Amino acid sequence: MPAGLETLLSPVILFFILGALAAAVRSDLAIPEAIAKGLSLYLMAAIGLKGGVEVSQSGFTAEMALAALAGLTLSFLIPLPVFLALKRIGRLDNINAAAVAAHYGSVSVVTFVAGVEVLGSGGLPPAGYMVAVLALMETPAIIVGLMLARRGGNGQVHAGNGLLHETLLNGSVVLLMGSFLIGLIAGKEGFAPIAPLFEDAFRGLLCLFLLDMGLVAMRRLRESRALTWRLAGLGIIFPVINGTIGVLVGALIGLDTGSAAALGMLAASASYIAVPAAMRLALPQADPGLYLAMSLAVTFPFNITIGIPYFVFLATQVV
Amino acid sequence: MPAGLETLLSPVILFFILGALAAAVRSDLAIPEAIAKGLSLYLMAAIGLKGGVEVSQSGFTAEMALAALAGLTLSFLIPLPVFLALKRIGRLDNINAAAVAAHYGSVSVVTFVAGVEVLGSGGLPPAGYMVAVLALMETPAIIVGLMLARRGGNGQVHAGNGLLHETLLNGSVVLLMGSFLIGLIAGKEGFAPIAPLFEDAFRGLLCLFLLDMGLVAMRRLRESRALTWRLAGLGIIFPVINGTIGVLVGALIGLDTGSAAALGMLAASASYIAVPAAMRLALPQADPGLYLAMSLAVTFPFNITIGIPYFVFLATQVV
Amino acid sequence: MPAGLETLLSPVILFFILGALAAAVRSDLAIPEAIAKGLSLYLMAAIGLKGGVEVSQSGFTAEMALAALAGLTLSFLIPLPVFLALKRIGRLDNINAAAVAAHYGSVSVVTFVAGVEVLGSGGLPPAGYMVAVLALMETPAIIVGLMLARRGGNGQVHAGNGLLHETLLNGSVVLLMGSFLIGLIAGKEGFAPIAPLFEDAFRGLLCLFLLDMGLVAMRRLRESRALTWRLAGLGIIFPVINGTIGVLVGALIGLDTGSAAALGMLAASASYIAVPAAMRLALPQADPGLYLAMSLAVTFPFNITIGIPYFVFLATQVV
Amino acid sequence: MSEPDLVDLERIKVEILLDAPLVRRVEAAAERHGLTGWTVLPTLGGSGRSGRWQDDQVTGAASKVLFITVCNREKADAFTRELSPVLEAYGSVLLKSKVEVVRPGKF
Amino acid sequence: MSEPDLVDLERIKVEILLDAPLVRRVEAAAERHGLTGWTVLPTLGGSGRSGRWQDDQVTGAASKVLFITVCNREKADAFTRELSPVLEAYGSVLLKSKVEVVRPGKF
Amino acid sequence: MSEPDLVDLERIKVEILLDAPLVRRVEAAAERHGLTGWTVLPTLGGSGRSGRWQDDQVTGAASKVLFITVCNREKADAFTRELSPVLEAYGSVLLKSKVEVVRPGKF
Ligand SMILES: Nc1ncnc2c1ncn2[C@@H]1O[C@H](COP(=O)(O)O)[C@@H](O)[C@H]1O
Ligand SMILES: Nc1ncnc2c1ncn2[C@@H]1O[C@H](COP(=O)(O)O)[C@@H](O)[C@H]1O
Ligand SMILES: Nc1ncnc2c1ncn2[C@@H]1O[C@H](COP(=O)(O)O)[C@@H](O)[C@H]1O
Ligand code: NA
Ligand code: NA
Ligand code: NA
Repeated sequence: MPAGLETLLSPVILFFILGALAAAVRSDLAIPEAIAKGLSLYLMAAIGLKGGVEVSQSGFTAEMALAALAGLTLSFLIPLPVFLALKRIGRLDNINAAAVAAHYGSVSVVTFVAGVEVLGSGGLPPAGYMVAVLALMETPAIIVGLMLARRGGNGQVHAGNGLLHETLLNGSVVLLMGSFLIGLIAGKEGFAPIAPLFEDAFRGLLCLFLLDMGLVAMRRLRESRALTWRLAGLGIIFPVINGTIGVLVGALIGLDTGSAAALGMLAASASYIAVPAAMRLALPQADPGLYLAMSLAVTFPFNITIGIPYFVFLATQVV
Repeated sequence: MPAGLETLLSPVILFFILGALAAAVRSDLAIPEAIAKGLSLYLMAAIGLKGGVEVSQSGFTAEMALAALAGLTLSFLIPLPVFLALKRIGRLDNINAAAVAAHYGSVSVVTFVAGVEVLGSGGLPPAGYMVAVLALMETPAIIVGLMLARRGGNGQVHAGNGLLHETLLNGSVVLLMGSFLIGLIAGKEGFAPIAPLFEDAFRGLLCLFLLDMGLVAMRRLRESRALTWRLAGLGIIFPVINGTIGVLVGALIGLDTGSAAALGMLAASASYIAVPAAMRLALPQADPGLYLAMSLAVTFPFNITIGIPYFVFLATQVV
Repeated sequence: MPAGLETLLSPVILFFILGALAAAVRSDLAIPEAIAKGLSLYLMAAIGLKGGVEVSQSGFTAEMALAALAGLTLSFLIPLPVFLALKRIGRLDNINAAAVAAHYGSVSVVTFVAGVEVLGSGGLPPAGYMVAVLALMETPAIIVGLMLARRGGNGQVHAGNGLLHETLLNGSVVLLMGSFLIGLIAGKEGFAPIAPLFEDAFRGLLCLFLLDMGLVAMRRLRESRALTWRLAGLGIIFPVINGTIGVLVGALIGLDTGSAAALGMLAASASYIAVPAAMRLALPQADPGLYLAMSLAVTFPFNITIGIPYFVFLATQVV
Repeated sequence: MSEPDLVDLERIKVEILLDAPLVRRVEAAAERHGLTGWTVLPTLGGSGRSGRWQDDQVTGAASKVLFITVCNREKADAFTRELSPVLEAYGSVLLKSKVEVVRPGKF
Repeated sequence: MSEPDLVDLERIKVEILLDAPLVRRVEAAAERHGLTGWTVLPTLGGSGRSGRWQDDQVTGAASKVLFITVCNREKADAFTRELSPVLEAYGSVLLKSKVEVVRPGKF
Repeated sequence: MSEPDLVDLERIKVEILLDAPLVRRVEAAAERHGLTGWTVLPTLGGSGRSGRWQDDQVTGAASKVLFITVCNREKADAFTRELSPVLEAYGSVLLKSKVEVVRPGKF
């Protein structure tokens, strides 16, 4: 699988590995939080714009609606088996299992971005509307997670008035959807003057952000007390199963190879922005050290290094 | 007026609207302050450089001196009628009227930058020296504002020793003028190696800064207690009148269409950097919630969306 | 020496001078610390990558090993005469002399970067492996400095268990070396997609960083109480002598003109990242105001403005 | 300027370390209790029974802030009594201490 | 290490929340009063009688900082007495509290 | 909610201003002394006998942070007694003050 190896040796992934190694040897290398947050916002604006511009070219299609429906369905359903596995195999209590399950139902923007890079450089770019699918998949799992936590008989779910509002209007959802619409309105011509920043500089800035993600992921792995071997194993099995299902669903509903692979990546990935913040508010008893360790320190590195090449390979086989 | 609509649909303005909408629905979208400040410094360096490079090509002309004189004069005179209107119509006390008046005599860098974008894409770029006019117009109104406050019989003007120094050597003035001189010295050739950052990436970074300005403007509007309907109305009437005068003066002294429109934008715009900081120091009793709401939350959005296209239109009619 | 003057008039140096002037007149111009740190990390990643890509083209050579050996040797030996001069001429005590000496044995990343810019624009680019030499020269002088401090009979050297680790795995060393390796692995092809950020935008971002360095250097000069005229003189004599030796050694071991000049710049420059942090930990009694003033406020500006052109000139004469 | 009675000048400073997303709710509680003002400070990191954390603005799940308000004893007690159960669930820290203010009418 | 008399170790911590551009002036006053040191902390936002604010580095008009100095009672009183009218005009907050220091000679 | 004995709720807040690279060592000392938690705050600048400084993340040599821990009197004294010589070498500032906590078992 030389394509996979090539992916692993691209600067984007190498910077992630550099960050992880630096944190592993306890170097004091650190990227200021304001810069990391700024890069994260930039990446969301950039992929939103690109998706919107592409859809402005291709127009709206039935396929698009199908992909959106598939994404939403996956996002609602994935937390259920994940929840059961976390309780039975992972030995978590209701609250923690529900919180972690919500993460796996949602998606990781950077995993998607890295996957799109790989697909693009392999000549299999996913359709532009997959960005909208990404945005749609961010929040539904939060609701499912909270329902699972409640069903467990726990009254202490702080899902008060504010939560739904805060979840639906989460900054990342607003920025992604907003940039998508801006791209849609501006079209290719309107995008041209801002392309130097949002297109040409994209891969370089992604390198710097992944350097930070490597640092963060490894630090979490090192400092996590709650992560057992069983849970770490689940953090690898979940993306493999969810991603495979995602790719197959994509193939089934007739998506092109790149888009089916991208749907797999979305299904496989676990949120690290919208869901942790929502869980911290709604399920304060759940341990953030646990869900961030599984999402950021196990599943994210797995997807970046092994998951993505595997989903691409699978998609080329089944589509 | 299709040119106006086109302007409204350019990504730069759309990002401003996205920010305003996000703040209006109370999304938690927020750009780190360090990033916003960094973008603001970048924009000043970039437009300073570009202006300087252009003047290094065109050389110094009599027109330039006239434009500078016109800018300075407007900056000294505009606060006077504005002060009266604020007291009579807006029902403000002396101190607050003087503080707000100083803002309208000074200028807004981002309004100018957005206007230059519109003019450039419409084939009517203003002359490079307008950047120097911008820098010249930043501070005089501060002095007029303080004189108005004093005349009102208020002894508590803290205009001590430090203030003049702090005003004249305000970071934005120093950076604008300094970059202008660097552009002048470096010329087109010296600028070429740094053009990828300061020219190509400019519009994209402007989008991100305007996203932040949209968030800030709307948040100010929502949280402001001091803004009455009368004052909001004045915040729209001021730029219309001042801008019209600016364009006409530009036409009168023989500026080209783009430069006359730009002079109008400068006259119409209200400061959001140099003046608020100076007023906070010199007139502490004035309410920052009031002057920032008028400048940032009323006049700035008006200029960005309606004022700029109007001044361009007017300039094409009268020049 | 028109080449020297041209260097002085390049935007990169002019922004440094602008920053210094702004700080001299006590303007409130300031770049947020998070941005300055982000720029510093970016510069290290960029020059690491470029060096690695170049070595991936040229392959490893005996010359490279010689240059590394020369760099290491200079880094170990330079602190010794510097230490003696600081004690005898500069009248410093053992601890402070040792701390300052360590700075001069180590290197300044930005001096190197600015020098490479000058060499490149003059058609004399140094070899790519000089980046690795730079990374190798960062830390050895720290060890020599601590030995000198101990020899002086002072028991209070806090060189405990952690220090060697913290020094060798200093963030700047890890990032420089890591990026070098990534460039080496990625090669020219892998670098192409990230070149817009790491190559095209490089000079512009360097301008902004040097603007900050100018502000910082001048502020240090103004606020330093410990800097005597004798010490300031040494801060200029050290780079002249060390740099001359560096260029001559480079010529002697057969480096090309650009690389010999670069070795001179490395020898002449004084650390402002790895060493100050290490000295603060290991020699807390040493005055940071003193070593930062010498390194940042005297030697750095001297090298940027006069030292670099001189080393280039010298290299063209002796190679 | 004759010194007024010291007791008159004494107020309580309440310091609450809490998750950044919670600030909105604590502010709402402060308004309900008629507190006239508060200030929020940033943090860099820390450690407690539930482990270590470092400021983390990207995920937002490990960003904490220090909420500070100065008021009289009764308000401080009522305010903290209402917040206590919520803060307990979130593992926050709440401290009270005596401070002397210059313009007691303000607090 | 025998414990010295507690009273000897007691000093006053003065905390002033003020507009960032004012810091230079407060520092000048501190120097005039012979204060040997101070420290400045950043803030994120707050609320008071004059409304809400959020740190805002772009306009600079809504950036506040916390200025902290530790000194003996007399200096603290003299320092705050001089500053009070200025701070009142700026709507700042000034607190004093008792702290115990380790090296009393330093303060 | 009946008020428990006030003395039971009283703890000591230890505040240490120190160079950022030193934090790791102070944390290690805190762990050795069985402290259950601490929090670190950022700073912007300051002034002392050894001159002025401004936060400076590039060189890292003039970045200071405020390390805060709340514990009982004995732990506070033991902890600060161990740290004192180290902090003296680094020119740091160490303050102790009384605070009232809500859940005393936590500290
Ligand atoms: N004794 C303490 N002193 C200062 N801060 C503390 C203390 N205990 C806890 N904290 C802070 O509160 C956070 C949550 O505490 P915990 O719920 O014990 O994990 C910690 O991560 C610290 O930042
Ligand atoms: N009681 C208080 N406790 C803590 N901070 C306060 C208090 N009152 C005012 N402040 C702070 O001081 C600022 C100015 O207060 P004011 O002059 O009342 O608007 C507010 O925005 C708060 O940040
Ligand atoms: N009396 C004080 N009050 C508040 N902070 C202080 C005081 N003295 C010193 N500091 C802080 O501690 C740092 C080091 O102090 P010094 O060792 O005296 O230079 C100073 O730069 C200040 O930030
Ligand atoms: Na998923
Ligand atoms: Na104006
Ligand atoms: Na050197």
